[in-house]
Amino acid sequence: MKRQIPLVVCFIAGIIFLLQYFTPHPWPTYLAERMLKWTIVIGFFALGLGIISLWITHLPKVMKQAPGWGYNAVSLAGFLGMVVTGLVWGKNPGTPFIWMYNNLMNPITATMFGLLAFFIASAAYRAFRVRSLLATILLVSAVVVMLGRVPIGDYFFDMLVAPLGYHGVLGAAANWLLNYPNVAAKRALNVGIGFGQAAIALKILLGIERSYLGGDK
Amino acid sequence: MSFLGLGMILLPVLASPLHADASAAPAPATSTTAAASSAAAATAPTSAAPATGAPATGDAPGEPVSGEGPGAAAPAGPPPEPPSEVTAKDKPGDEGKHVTVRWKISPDDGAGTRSVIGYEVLRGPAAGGPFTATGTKAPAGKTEAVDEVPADGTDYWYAVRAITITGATSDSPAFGPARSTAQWFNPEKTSVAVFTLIFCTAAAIILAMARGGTHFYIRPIGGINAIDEAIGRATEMGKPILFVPGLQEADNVPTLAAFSILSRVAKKAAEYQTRLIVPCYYSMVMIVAREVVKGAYLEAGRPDAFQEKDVFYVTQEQFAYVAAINGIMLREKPATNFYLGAFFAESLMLAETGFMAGSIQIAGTDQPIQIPFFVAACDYTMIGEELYAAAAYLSDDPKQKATLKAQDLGKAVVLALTGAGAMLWAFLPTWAVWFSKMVADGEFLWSRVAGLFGMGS
Amino acid sequence: MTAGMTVLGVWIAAFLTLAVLSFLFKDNPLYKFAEHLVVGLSAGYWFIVLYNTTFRDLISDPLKADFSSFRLLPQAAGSNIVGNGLILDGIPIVLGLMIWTRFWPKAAWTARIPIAYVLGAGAGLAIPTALDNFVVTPLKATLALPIVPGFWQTWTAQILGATAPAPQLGIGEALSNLLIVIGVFCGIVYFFFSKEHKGVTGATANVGIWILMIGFGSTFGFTVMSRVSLLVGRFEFLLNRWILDSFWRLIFPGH
Amino acid sequence: MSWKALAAVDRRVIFVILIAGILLPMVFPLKMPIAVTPEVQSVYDRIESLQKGDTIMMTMEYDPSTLAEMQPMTYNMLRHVFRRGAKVVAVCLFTTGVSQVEQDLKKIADENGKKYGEDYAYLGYKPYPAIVITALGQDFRNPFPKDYYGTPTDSLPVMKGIKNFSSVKLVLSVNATSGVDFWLQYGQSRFRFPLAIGMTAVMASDYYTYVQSGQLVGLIGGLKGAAEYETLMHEKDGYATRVMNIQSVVHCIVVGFILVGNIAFLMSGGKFRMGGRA
Repeated sequence: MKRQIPLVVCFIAGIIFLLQYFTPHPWPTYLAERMLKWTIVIGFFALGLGIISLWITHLPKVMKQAPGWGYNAVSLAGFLGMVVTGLVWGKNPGTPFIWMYNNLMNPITATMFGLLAFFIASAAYRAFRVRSLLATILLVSAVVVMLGRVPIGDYFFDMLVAPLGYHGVLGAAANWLLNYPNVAAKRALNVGIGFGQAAIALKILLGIERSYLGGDK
Repeated sequence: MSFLGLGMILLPVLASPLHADASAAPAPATSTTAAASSAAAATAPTSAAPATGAPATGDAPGEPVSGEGPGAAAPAGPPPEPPSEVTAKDKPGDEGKHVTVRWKISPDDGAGTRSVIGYEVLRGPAAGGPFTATGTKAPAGKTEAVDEVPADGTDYWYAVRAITITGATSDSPAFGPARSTAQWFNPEKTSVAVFTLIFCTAAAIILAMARGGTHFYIRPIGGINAIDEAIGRATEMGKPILFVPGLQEADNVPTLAAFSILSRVAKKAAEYQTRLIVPCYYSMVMIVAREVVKGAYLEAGRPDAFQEKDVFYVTQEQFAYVAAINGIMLREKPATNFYLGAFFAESLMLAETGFMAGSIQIAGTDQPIQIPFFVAACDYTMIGEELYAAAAYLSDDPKQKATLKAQDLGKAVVLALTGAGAMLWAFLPTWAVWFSKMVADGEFLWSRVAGLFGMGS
Repeated sequence: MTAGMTVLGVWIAAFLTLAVLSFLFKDNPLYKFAEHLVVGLSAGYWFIVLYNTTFRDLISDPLKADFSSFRLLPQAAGSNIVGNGLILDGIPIVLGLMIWTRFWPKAAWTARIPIAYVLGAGAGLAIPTALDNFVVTPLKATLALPIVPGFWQTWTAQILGATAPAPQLGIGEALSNLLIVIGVFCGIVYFFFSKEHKGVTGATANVGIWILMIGFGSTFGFTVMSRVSLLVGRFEFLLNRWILDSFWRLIFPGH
Repeated sequence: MSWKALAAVDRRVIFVILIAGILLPMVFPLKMPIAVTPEVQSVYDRIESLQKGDTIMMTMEYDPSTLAEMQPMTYNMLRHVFRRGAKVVAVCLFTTGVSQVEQDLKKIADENGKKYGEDYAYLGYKPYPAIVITALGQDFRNPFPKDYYGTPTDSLPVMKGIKNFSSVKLVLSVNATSGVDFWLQYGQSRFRFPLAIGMTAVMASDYYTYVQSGQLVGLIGGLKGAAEYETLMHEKDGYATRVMNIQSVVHCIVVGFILVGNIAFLMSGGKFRMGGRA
């Protein structure tokens, strides 16, 4: 029973959503909307466990003053700071909550994202090598698009082909790569993904894939 | 509100080009309240695209008034011939509360000083009226509009009013009764329904065959051996394995695939007694991942080795999560990193930091944008569908492998249709029109095909 | 918010920006500090956001409404549905509480029910959406691609005794479209699992993986730009808002 | 220095070159002409065709982490819409962006002398985009009975006569998240409204196919798209245009890295093989 009930719940929930997709009727649509909100509500209860997990990761180290416990204390302080300001002053513009968001959280996340440019540069240097045919194809198409998407690429390439009477060749090539081979690649990839997703979903619905039930009976 | 004003409101409708895919579902300007209309009329600029040449005629003052309708005070020209043969019936395949009204255009539609510029649908509770304007409008030349009604299952009578540029109007005879109902099937989804049915049936048959002992051939794919080797390497080095299950919720399919693979990886890790670290983006993912890993340890016969705190929630903020994982990679120095599931911009940061830390990296995602980064920076990358197939490959269950066969069958159908479509295009254009019409129920495709061959409207 | 807080904010933001950038040199205490800080901050941020959106809007407010009107089930008003009722609003709360049974070993198994519900809902919704979005839509788009150049239409029309259809497709675009069709075909063949990549299948799959690689390469090339934009944004912040606005004014007040 | 050493050069050298490549053109700007792509042109044309009093829906889903790329195009398009005299009903279905979007919307509205409630409205955020978009398709008031500031949506003059997607002339999605798929999947493909998208350049490469299939009116990809838009709006010294010039330099540097990396790889004994993985 400890395994059957979850499997039945899984199957019924899945079938309702599967069939609802094809019907415009307001009743099943209403039910499905309600049921989707249930997953949000369950997610909120789950968040509680997530936060317990966060404290279990950091708090013991602070209590024991383990090496580097200061960092763990920073995490907990950040969490508490955000929660307290959010609960006390609310989350409207001009509140301490938003101030912390703008001046503490945002600079870090935005700079983390900005670091990507550096990682692209280092990956370009170390990983983009002409070691195989496939790698070379990848590299050449990347370089063409990279140069074709900025004004300078066309500017210099046009100087090369100007005697032949062509203009904007590199930009056009980049756009062609993006509009044709790229579209073909994405579509082929998508068809595979579509069937792959449907297969995984079906395995879950039918209870063939039930690793999420944990082990014991 | 003046009828001149009404004419001005309709102008933008007429002037704006009809969008190709808007024809599939005509979108009537419903429930435009009188106040909004007059506001719009008051502000309708003379710079309105003069393609129809209408403002010029509309400016002509001093025409006689045909003051019918509430508040009509503006001058109007001679009334046009009314539309005829009005019919109304429930709009099929919808959520109810819509009635499709059709009519035959007024003889004055398109020419002369009484030129009709548009139609408005009138609705009444009985054959004798009273009829009121619904706000549902259509530009000249159109013979159909969809009216949104207050309730399903109520009888309504309809008439259609023709409106000229000067604001003169005339109403057609009434038609009724019509009532709207909600339907249980959306015909626009037919092709999806057919595919779903084919796929699920094929999968069911193949699963039954697998249960009956039929063996299906599956070709080897590279990434699978790489997974085993990577776990083995971590064991040899006595370092942990890092498993990142992607940045989507537990009910998203890439995450479901990650869970399946996680269960196989965790079982191996348990057998080899190698530590497995699973940082999670959502709490729900953490909860499911804990069950998955616990189950795998139990299956491997080492339930006591399961460390709940190694499967933990980090934060559901993309770059904070990445910062934390980068930290784990640099300080715990895992021998092997798995990135399986849905990844976004962070893919390359994870992969490059993992490279700096000297880990073996195996990635798999269905996000087309991120695949090139993983391909460039990881030791092995499962592309798209390979991510979904990996769980089946890693499993000993014949039913798991059988679903791969079902996926292939689905792809074979797509291939056959693509091939056949191309052939028909190339050799028998007229057949291609017919074929595409049959395959694709969408209006959009039909109009493109028909347009290409100079047929259709 | 006082001007002082704004200036302080700029200084703190600049410090944290530099702390993260220092990661490029090597892992160091500053980065470690920023990393741990942002983990805590963002977890707290999300708790507040979800508390406001989910707890208030989906749990406490509907429940209050249900209790005040003593409604168990949604009611039909004509063809409209009014309210949700205690039962529909209560089920998810019961399911949510089940997740917490892990602290009570006897009932711990019930935690599987909400998990099964969430996964089942996701899976059920995924089957038609995946087939619609990833299979039917690209298939329709591919079938709709005109791949017949004008001259070919004229020939076939002559053979069939008809007049050639009006819009004539240029040979370049026809070939490009044909490339999409071929690319999609070969790409799909690459993903076949039950056929070995040998002979004709192998050759087709090879073309498929080439097309895939061209696609991936173009995506990579395209990506560089947006990543650089983001970095430029951070440098602009450091240069304009911090060094020019705050730093400069501190040294030369009144400028 | 040997080729081998060059092939394995310290990544910090690469980082320093990149920083120089960004900072130098920031201080000494370049001037390059920018060509307009048809995808951007069609978005511009669609907004240019708006009449005074028309309403568009705008969904802005980005957060500070993608601000640098999304803000210029948002500003450009909002300015254009407001200058046409059209009204804007905005939503944001992406949590971390809610307050950012509010600030951006207000900034451009104030700059153009537009009044809240009359010329534009911000309905704010609700979680789970698929449901919200479906509900928006019935009636905007359904998921948003109140706007972002808690005012009843119905009491806003701008919402008069605006019911659902069929009452707006265009849905403009400035989107840096995977949420854009929801607008396509649950919005456009279900309700068939004209949809134009502005997105990060990376995402854009995946969505050209939708322009081709007619599902999108047009598409603005990243800062280049924003710079093209500035060209169309005759703003010669726009932010996007300036940053595009920095882009030019950085792209050349990255291509240079690929070249040098490969030369070093081949000279230090690396071999090209026909087979093998990428």
